[in-house]
Amino acid sequence: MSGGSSSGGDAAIKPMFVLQEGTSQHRMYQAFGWLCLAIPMILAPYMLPSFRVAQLAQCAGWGVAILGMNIAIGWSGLLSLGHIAFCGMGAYTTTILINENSWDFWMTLPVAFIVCFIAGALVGLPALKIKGLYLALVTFALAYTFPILLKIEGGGIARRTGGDNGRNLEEKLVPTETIRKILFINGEGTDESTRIAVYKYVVAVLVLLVCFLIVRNILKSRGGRAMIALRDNQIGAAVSGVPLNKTKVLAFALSAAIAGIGGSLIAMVLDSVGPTVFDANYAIITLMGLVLAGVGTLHGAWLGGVFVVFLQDLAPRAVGLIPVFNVDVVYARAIYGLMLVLVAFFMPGGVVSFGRKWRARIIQVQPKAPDTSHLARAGTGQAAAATAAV
Amino acid sequence: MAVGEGTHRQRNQKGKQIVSFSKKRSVGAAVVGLSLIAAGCGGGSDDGASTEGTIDAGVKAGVEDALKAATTVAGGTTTTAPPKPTSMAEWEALWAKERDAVVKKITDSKAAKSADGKSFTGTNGFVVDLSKCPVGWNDTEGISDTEIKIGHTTAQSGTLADYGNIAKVMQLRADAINKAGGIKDSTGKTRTIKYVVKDDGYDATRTIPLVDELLDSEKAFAIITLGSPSTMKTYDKMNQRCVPQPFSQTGHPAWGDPDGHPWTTGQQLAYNTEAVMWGNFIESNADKMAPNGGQITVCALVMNNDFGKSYDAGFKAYLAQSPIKSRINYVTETIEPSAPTITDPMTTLASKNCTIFIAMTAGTSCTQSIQEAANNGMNEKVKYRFQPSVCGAISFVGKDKVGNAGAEGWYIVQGGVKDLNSPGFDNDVYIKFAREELKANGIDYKSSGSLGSGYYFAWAQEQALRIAAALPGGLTRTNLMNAIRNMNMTHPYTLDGIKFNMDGNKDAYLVEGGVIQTRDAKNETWVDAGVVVDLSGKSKNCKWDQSKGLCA
Amino acid sequence: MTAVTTKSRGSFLTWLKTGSGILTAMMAVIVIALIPAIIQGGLKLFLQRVFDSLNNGAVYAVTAIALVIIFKATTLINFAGANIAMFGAYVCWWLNTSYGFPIWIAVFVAMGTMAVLGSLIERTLIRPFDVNDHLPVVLITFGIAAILEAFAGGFWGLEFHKFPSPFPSDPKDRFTIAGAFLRYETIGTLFVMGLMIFGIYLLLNKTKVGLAFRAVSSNVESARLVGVRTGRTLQFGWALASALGVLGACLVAKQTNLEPAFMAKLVIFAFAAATLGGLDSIGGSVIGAFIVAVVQSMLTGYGQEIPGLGWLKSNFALVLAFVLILVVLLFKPAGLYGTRRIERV
Amino acid sequence: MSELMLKLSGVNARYGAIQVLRDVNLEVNKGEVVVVLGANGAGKTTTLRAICSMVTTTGSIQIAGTEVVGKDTADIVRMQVAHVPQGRGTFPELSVIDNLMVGAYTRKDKEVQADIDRWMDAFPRLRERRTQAAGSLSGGEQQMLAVARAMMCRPQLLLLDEPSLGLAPLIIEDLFRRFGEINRETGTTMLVVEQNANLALEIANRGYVLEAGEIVLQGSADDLRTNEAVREAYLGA
Repeated sequence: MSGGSSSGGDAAIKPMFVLQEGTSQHRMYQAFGWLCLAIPMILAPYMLPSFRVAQLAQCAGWGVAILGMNIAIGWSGLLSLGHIAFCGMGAYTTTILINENSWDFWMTLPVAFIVCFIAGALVGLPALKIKGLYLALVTFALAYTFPILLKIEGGGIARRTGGDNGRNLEEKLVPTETIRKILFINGEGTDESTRIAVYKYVVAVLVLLVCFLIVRNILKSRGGRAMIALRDNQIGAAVSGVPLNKTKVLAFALSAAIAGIGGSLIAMVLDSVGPTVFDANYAIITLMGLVLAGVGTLHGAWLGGVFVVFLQDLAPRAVGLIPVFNVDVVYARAIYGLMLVLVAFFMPGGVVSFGRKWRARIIQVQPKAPDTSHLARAGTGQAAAATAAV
Repeated sequence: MAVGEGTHRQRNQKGKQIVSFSKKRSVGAAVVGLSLIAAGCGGGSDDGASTEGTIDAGVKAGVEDALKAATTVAGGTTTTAPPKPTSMAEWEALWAKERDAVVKKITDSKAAKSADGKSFTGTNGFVVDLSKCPVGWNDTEGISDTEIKIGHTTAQSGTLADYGNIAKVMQLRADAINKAGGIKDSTGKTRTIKYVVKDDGYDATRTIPLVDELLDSEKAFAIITLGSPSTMKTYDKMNQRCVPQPFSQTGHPAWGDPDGHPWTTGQQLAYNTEAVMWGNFIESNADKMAPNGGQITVCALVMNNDFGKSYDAGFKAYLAQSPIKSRINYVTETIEPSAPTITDPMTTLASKNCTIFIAMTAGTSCTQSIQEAANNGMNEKVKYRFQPSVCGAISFVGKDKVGNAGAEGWYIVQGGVKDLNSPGFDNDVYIKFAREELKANGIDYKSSGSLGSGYYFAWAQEQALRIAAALPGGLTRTNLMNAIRNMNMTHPYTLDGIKFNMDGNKDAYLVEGGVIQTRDAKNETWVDAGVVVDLSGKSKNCKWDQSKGLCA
Repeated sequence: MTAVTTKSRGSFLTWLKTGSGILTAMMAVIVIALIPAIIQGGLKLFLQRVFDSLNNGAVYAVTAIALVIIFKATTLINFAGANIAMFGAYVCWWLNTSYGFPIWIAVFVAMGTMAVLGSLIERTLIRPFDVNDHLPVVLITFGIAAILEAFAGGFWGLEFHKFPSPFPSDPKDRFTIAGAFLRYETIGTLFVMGLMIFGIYLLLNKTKVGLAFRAVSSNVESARLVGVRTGRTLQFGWALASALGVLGACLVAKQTNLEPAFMAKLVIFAFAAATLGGLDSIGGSVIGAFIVAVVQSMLTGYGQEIPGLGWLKSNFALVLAFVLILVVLLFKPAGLYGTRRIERV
Repeated sequence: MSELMLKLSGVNARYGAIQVLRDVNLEVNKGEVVVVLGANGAGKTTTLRAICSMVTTTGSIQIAGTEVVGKDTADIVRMQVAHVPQGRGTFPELSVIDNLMVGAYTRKDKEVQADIDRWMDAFPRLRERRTQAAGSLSGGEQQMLAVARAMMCRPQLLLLDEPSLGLAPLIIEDLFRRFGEINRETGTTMLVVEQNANLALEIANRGYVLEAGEIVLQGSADDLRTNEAVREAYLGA
């Protein structure tokens, strides 16, 4: 939607329209794309029942987390399965500051960002040495370890984190009068829970939007290009002057920090935190969300969260719809698994690049300058690219 | 690969046949038992004191009070065994009588909403401030003229999906009730029960939106949740929204908080109450265990989750106020719920010269601890080995689990509940009825331990609805809560002598009794080793403090 | 087994930097730290912990080997491996309890069944994908894991079952050495593990399919160029790994009990073992398995006796394994006995 | 005209979206040594990979009269085609002996051991290092191993991809001398891709020049050596 993405050079198919980048038509097209995204997002909270709105807010929270994961996995080529731990750190930072220090939710976000940034840098340092699937396994072990660490009795940790039961947020995010007016949520017929759900949704989506823009600008910056160069060709990047270690650690720390913000949002939306929200199970689920939406795509963030929340929610319901016999809900997990397999088969590179492929048949944007199609390319195709170098 | 979810099996409470005991012995034991248990109970709900190693003044006072009370009351309470119904018809008749008694008690107390509808005054101090309920809140939301819609979040998928069988049985019971005419209201209406079941995979993150859905879209009359984390994360909201959350399927003490959370109740023996019974057993048998005032080493294998920690905290609190605490040496080893094997911690504990071993675990670890104790010599060296109540079911110690030999001689606090699968209950009227009903619906009663739990919960749900419907004003949310908080009935699925009652704000727990039993391998059953202890009304209410992890 | 080890020449320091050097140093540090506690605990307890480590180590090793085989063949981590093994154990239990198959026959039939399933999975779900693009395949293996878990629960229920031990497993079936118990089951598991390693050694080094397997795991491109049918070889790798995984699961199920998640709980320790030893080294992963087991038994067992470390209870087993992996990988990024080839990922 | 060993006609090859070979026509007679010259990225390697069906190809490729486009690599190798890929393509974790054994993977006869001995005689360094992992060998030794390994399948057609790459000049000379010997002794047909045109043309009968995926020039080795353009571009004269 932000343009600049000719998809994979599928030269055989002639698109119906060709747009030149930077022309007014292109800008209109871009605006149209954003509208297509924005209109449903704006309308959703007013059209849907409040529990769905709450789910969408949760989607936005997971979306931020996935955006963070994407920085490490998608753009820096650091395959981390442990980002759920950073999400957790963000969530717990927010919860503890609100519960014990009576902080405002908004004020906890920068703190969560900094805490997770530092934690990410600390984990990122060993990641300089540990590579590839080793990194994946080590970070997966981190995902397993994090819930155990939350339950340590010493140092008052278990008391602060609430141990196995987790904690509920004591100060909940409630809209002020002005905000109520701005959001049109004071009308007759809406109850308070709906209003709060809408407000949380708006907050979550706003934070997602801000994170999206931040990440987009970072990717366009020198540092971002260095990151991508690093992913595609480490040696090449080093030769052309990219500071390898610094870039890697920064990328990892940044991705952890954004994931932490995602965690804060999730805590805010759920009004609670707990070890089971940030465990290995969710490490897998968020990874699925990321891959389904599209690794290395910015727009994957909008969708990734949707997968995290709704795949789990809808799979058991789908089982109930199977007309034959009386299929046990136990098989919900099978449907879930089957969907993963199907998507991997029929939408390689995720939904975003699948959509792009279809869009390319209708509209193609011709890049003006040396393009940034590496931003748009889905999947970690670097290996394929390497073999293609004749 | 769903790992990391705690392996709570707390709802699998099942008991075994109690062998009737001599009246004389029971009286004497009950005096000692009740007093000490009551004393410990105060401690049990205030475990913070113990963790700091001091005895709270309040606990001490509670001990003394309880001692006094016990000497005067005990003789009367434990000896009157009601006549046991010998057919389902007799049961039904008994329940009808008991329901009438509850209805009469409530009607006599003139429980009612205030004229402006801003508060509800129930029986014995049970008061709900309705002015804090959301605007547009409705006392009869979720019920139509013909139907009562009850929401239920449960685990039907994931590693703990076996719990989903509870919902299955509840549905089956509801179908039977509906077929037999449904729930008759005092206003003349007849309604059927409709459960709306949602699968949360035992994942609280998913429970929250599901509860929202049941509240906002389904507009359920009441919502039942399963598991401590899920209930803990939704009970604030349920109470703010003034929607009943009855019979939560977990044994956490936090559900006994009629002041802070009037809309939430539990139904199981709270874990810390059970810990008190262990402590009481140790005290009463101290001289047998270690003659001449010798030291007693209590070794515990604690599961590192809400469940194990509740046991641990409850037991520590008991020890802190125990008169023989100087003789007791408490050694623990902690395991993760996701630990695949427990050989190492059991070796550590076996090396500690334990006098008593207590497994504060659930799930597979029940069987594993029995197995490891047999393998590492603990069986020969440690005479008193305890399994927690949740491990009592035949699904943990039955023939196809660890075999009889392994479990022989183990002790258990039966959480007051019978066991659907046990051959020991083959002649029990209600168990027979349940098995036959399952069979008629094509379900093998042995296929899951949660089926029995289903009967345990479904029965309470049915009775509470019937009582509430019979009250003046008919079935309403406030009437339902008041009905539950005044229930005093004979649950066909609890052991004989265990009361199933609440009393407004005075007594916030339905089941507060149990019995210490030992495993009889030959007859595949648990037999009495102590007395049936019923602490009804003795457990303090528990305003759970999350930041401290204990009752405030 | 196929680790490239250049002969260490020269000083002690050079040796210290090799996998074996780090291993020895690590073990020395652990032993020295624990000496007071070990002496206090006495010989019997120490021996018992050694036997526990042997038992756990063997269990982790058999599980880790299955992982390593798939990794060697495809440079992929098979996240479905644990559940394939779990499903096989269910098949074995089902044949044994419902149809009266003798336990070992049931084990072999289950191994065969899952080998077929494993090779089918490779052929239909894995082969269409580019080996170098990890994520889709990771996703698919997670998907398969979920499907198998659901079906195990659907077919055989979610309650756990007692698994018939393939070895004499009465509490009395044990040797008593200086008061410590060495169980026949432990010896049996170790023996099977030894047989398994020997069998794999023979298979890989003395047969043509083994040669092809090693060629593919060393250099896929060249393997194709010498006429190896890489697809079939990978299929063979999946079949082998699945069968071995089932064997491992059947050995351990007596101790863990049979439930749909039992292998998923265990596999993280196998991951730790394989990462520690080197994901592409069978020998290394076996050593890694015993290290993890020793650390688990000794550090959590004796560690809590050290003043100030009373909190170091057995729930820290996984945390300790995690710290250990981090430390080792900082010095040897490909694990103790792995080759650096993996870095090309 | 002697018998055709290899015939490429109208071959196009692509990596995904990138077309690398355009209408390549190339012939190699039995027993011949043919060299393909070209700059980096001209498509030399791809030509060899196309013959082995390691890249998406259209057009026609015949080996000893059999069409192979669309066939599986393993089947083409079974037609006794050996390919020494760029960068040696040995199996670094396998011992020297095992590398040679893998080379004979497609053979079912009983003379494998004899052949191993034969090639160890030919390359005595390999015998010295027989139990060492191939990855620990020097570059020259690895190239020898790669050639020996290729010869283990008793090829009718040997495809050599830049055998001189990364080797010291003396070793390269030695290596090309060996190629000449092998060709003379066994009659193995060879298609060599090489940047070191001088050496390649010395042992070659004929040659092709590839530019940007197209054959721009062909002729006998002598013709090419004397060709002005070739001299300028590849012979450094």
